[in-house]
Amino acid sequence: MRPSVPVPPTEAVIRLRGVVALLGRFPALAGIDLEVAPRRIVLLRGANGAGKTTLLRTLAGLIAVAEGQATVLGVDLVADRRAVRHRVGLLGHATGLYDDLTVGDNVRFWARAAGAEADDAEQALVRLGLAGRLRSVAVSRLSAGQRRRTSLACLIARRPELWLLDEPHAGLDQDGRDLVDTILREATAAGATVLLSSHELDRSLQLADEVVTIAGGVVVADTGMSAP
Amino acid sequence: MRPSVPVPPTEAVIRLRGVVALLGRFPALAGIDLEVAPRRIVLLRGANGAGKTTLLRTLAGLIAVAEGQATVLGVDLVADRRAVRHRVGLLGHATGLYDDLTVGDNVRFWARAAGAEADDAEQALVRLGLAGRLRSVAVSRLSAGQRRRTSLACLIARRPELWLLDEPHAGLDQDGRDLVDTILREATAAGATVLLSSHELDRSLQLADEVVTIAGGVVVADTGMSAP
Amino acid sequence: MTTEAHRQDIDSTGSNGTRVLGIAALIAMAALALFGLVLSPADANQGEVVRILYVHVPSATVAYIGCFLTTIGSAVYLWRRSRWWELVAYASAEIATVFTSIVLVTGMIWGRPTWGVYWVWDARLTSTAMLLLLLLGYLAVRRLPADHEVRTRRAAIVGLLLVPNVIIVRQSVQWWRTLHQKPTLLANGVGAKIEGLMLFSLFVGFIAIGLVFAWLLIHRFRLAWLEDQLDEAGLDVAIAERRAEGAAS
Amino acid sequence: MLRDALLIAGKDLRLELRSRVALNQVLPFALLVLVLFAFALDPDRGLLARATPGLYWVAVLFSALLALQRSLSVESADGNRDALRLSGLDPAGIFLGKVLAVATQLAVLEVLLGVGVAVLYTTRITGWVLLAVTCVVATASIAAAGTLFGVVAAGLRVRETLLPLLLLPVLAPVLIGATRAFEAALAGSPSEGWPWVGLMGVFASLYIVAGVFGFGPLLEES
Amino acid sequence: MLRDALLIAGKDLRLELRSRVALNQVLPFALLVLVLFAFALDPDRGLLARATPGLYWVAVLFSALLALQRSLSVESADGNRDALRLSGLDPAGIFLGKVLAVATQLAVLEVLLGVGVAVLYTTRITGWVLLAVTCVVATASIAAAGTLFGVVAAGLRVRETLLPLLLLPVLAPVLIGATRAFEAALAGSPSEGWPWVGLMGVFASLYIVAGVFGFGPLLEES
Ligand code: HEM
Ligand SMILES: Nc1ncnc2c1ncn2[C@@H]1O[C@H](COP(=O)(O)OP(=O)(O)OP(=O)(O)O)[C@@H](O)[C@H]1O
Ligand SMILES: Nc1ncnc2c1ncn2[C@@H]1O[C@H](COP(=O)(O)OP(=O)(O)OP(=O)(O)O)[C@@H](O)[C@H]1O
Ligand SMILES: [Mg+2]
Ligand SMILES: [Mg+2]
Repeated sequence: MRPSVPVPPTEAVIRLRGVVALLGRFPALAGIDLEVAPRRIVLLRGANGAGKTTLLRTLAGLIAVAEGQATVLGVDLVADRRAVRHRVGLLGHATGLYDDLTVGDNVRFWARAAGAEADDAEQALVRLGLAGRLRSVAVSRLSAGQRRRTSLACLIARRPELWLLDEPHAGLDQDGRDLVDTILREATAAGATVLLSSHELDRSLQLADEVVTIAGGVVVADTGMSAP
Repeated sequence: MRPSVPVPPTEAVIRLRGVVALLGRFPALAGIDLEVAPRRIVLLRGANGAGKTTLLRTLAGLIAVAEGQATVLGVDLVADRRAVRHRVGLLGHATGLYDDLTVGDNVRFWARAAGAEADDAEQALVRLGLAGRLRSVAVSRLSAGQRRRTSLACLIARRPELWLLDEPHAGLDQDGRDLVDTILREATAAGATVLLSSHELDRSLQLADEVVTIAGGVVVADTGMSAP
Repeated sequence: MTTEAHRQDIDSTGSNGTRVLGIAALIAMAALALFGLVLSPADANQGEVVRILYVHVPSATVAYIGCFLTTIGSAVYLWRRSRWWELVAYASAEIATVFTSIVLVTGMIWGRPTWGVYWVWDARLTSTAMLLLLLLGYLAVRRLPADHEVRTRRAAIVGLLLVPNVIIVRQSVQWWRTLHQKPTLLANGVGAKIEGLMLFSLFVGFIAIGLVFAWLLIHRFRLAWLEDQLDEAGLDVAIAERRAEGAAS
Repeated sequence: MLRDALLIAGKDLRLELRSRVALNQVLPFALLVLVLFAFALDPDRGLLARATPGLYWVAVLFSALLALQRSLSVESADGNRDALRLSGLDPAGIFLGKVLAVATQLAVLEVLLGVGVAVLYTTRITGWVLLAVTCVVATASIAAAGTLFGVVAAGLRVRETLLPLLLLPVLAPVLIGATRAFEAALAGSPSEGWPWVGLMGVFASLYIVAGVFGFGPLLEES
Repeated sequence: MLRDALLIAGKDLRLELRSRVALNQVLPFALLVLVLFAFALDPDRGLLARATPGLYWVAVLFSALLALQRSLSVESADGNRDALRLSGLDPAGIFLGKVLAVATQLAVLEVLLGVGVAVLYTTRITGWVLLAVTCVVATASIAAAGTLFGVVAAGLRVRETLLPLLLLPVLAPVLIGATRAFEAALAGSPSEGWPWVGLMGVFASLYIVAGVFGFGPLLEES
């Protein structure tokens, strides 16, 4: 873990109490308690099927909270989970890109949809190394990692307040992984908060300020807000 | 890298000379030279878009060799690339599962399609921890990692002579990763050969006997058949 | 013919042979205009519109030839993987589409004064429409936004079934009552006699349209071939660029 | 909302420009449907002539189904639905944008199909104003109802089969209305057609309003 | 080959059992098409009665399109096509298996649709043998041609639109043949129907043979 920064005594960005979320009838989250302070990078770890993806999607306001209380960025998810969506940025397992549009078209479209400037899109493309030949290649032609990069570019362009990343390193090469880490550190420095799930512990433990372990839909270990 | 085992002086399992492969009109492989001896675990590394996936798919006989010579398991890919297919096992970025069938149905179907016994399918399910609740869950309900596991189970059940794995660790949890390594070591011990691509160098370098680096569709570094 | 031989001797879509062919086609078309429009008499029943015949019927014939070439080309391509035949199939399908359209259009223009309508659901007309649709289907597959091999292989399967399908469509509608002209060239029906200058004009039509067909086909084929070669020439450049990509990183 | 609608419509039309699906495939399909019907009804020409307006609209409807499926399959690939929900775009704007893009494509299709029918079925065309207004109103209805129900079906694995199922009964009134209006126009008695246009207008408004308000909740359910 | 065919057919039918797409969606759709036609052609009942066989087969054809799309979309999801190519299954076996599964589903559909027609259009049914044989032969043709062209279209993003385009002109002869045979059967003069059945038999054989040999190369190219 990074040497800890003193946590400013602000309101928590995420505050969950006994949150239950259902996929179909299956309680993928079975009572999650979680608190995350601003500007922290929190790693979510756990076995396959533990509920990491479900938790991230719930925090993004995509899955209803069936029981418990949940506040994200000051928004009460139980009352209105839509209000939080345009303020968070979610990188899921799926990429959300239009196959028949080019990389450039996609990043520009999603940036504009989120209310960002064309400039932000351009910078994101350059940052992720997509500004050259790849800019005008249709997304369907990309390699797995290039697709992930495009998806990341869309995310960066929208500058979210809360980053929810589902295995952000997956599929990226060494440079890409380092780049993700740098981008996340920059984001927290600029005031954002980051929650990421990962199975790549070596790298993620270095990156994170805090580690939350989940299993069977509940938090089983949490290094806590005040932990070093 | 593992302490090296003396390489038996057998015929190479894979022998490529100046192989060019096209995706559309794009030469994703731009002249690959590669030789792999039997019972080796070879790691394929390279940046995003370097051509790893394309190389693995070409070796599996799914993509035509446009130029050059290619022999896999003694089969000339230029002459007849279909002949090699049922002898290799490919784990790609995509999983090749039927969304509406259960995990059990899927593994059994693909095992039988490859001519394996129902028993092999059963063992594979148990091995990958899918024999419990998950056996009768539809594949569309699975988490990303569980899906990967199911796909791996299908692969194990067919006992290929040559394993071609595209980022086999991706999406798996710690146990899953260890399990993959164990399975691959067992497979080589039993006489199979393994070629895997990966961006997770720490783990893969431990696993592999040999490392091949590709960039821009050509091999730029190869620790070679005789390297330690 | 081998692929190699053709790779060398084609470097433009024209050649002395095709220039002669082109001139011959032009002369034949002029002769057709002369005989068809000026020298041949108007028909007793149909009047001046009968002149459409001189384009209509030969066009139908060459369209059939184009379809046969497509099917044969597709079959040889699937069997022998011959790029040459694949391009023959593709080029013929395109030209056949053009001529099928000409048959339909001239037929419809002709239909209006003679039958009072542009179109009837008659056996021959319907089967011609089906033929056009099948050709369009072939071309749609051939031009899919997908990899070259994918497109050619799949189009070849469609092309293979082109002629059998046309025959079946023909068969299936042959019992329908028919408004369209019955075969007249070989038959001796009442009022269907065709003779003298009219017959000769039709003959000129066959030659002229046939020459145009051959000329178009050869050029279209060579164009496709050159495109193909360009692809291959581009390949070396693309490979060099691709390698440079790796060296840069 | 308007900005969002234009953004979405622009994106959909650009997708069409890049992939040419409607041009290369939906249009020929529409012509095909016409030919097929003629086959099925052939022996009796009077029958065909009388049924022309109905067949025209059935052909438009089937082609619209394809166009809608394309418009929706584009959104349901690989998490695009989630991305849309997260984008902060106004759902009403998304709805209007998609309706706009589909309606534009359908309008082009209808004109071409109209030419096809006029030629193939040798129909004499009269009552231009009524025909044009009917087309506009019917197109709006089809695009609006189609997009709305399309979202109900989208994201499910059986989307391709579910959409027609949901849509056809809903569009039956439009089918009847448009057919009667066309019949009136072609029979030279447009005054009989206008009430039907009014009815379709009500229908179109209903679906546009339903879409503007209902699209959000629908998009909600993944 | 036979073993592979049965394996594939078994898998497809199990998929249907688990997801119930054909049962829950294709069948209602087919009934719907019938009702729609009744609407479009309504004012004139005599017309409807005469057109019954044609409409029945048009309805079957459109439903078959849906069933085929389902049968093929199942194979084109997430790398399944590659998996099939790598499986070592005989392509001819795969083809026959898929044809078998589709034909089974279509056969059930036709029976139910037949009941629907008899009830909705109040048709008197005669000439059972001819009707049954026509159904069998026509179903085989549709399933074979559909699966073959389905694979031509499969795996491409434009699959949903391309399949109908390719298939409809090809199936037109089947449509005509089956319609004429039904007309003959219902008119009580089966002898006029049998030549059409023969024609469709030729057609079915052509497509089965083409499929057995052509499926390999088609599956080849991803
Ligand atoms: C859209 C309308 C029409 C279409 C699609 C059409 C199509 C064809 C085709 C495909 C052929 C070649 C038949 C074969 O060689 O097997 C043909 C031949 C012919 N057509 Fe038409 N036709 C149309 C209208 C007409 C009209 C209006 C007339 C004159 C009344 C006409 C007169 C002829 C004649 C005389 C032949 C030569 C018949 C023979 O000797 O075999 N066609 N037409
Ligand atoms: N309808 C259902 N029936 C049964 N189980 C279900 C259903 N839907 C989801 N599940 C289960 O819910 C869990 C979802 O977990 P989730 O996707 O959040 O896991 P994860 O922690 O992200 O795992 P991974 O590391 O594999 O991505 C899985 O165990 C899955 O099997
Ligand atoms: N039609 C095309 N036009 C241009 N480039 C293409 C086309 N098709 C494929 N490519 C390129 O070919 C390369 C394919 O690489 P491949 O998928 O083998 O990469 P990889 O090494 O597996 O990468 P990753 O680590 O991201 O999975 C990519 O760079 C991709 O952009
Ligand atoms: Mg997950
Ligand atoms: Mg890859």
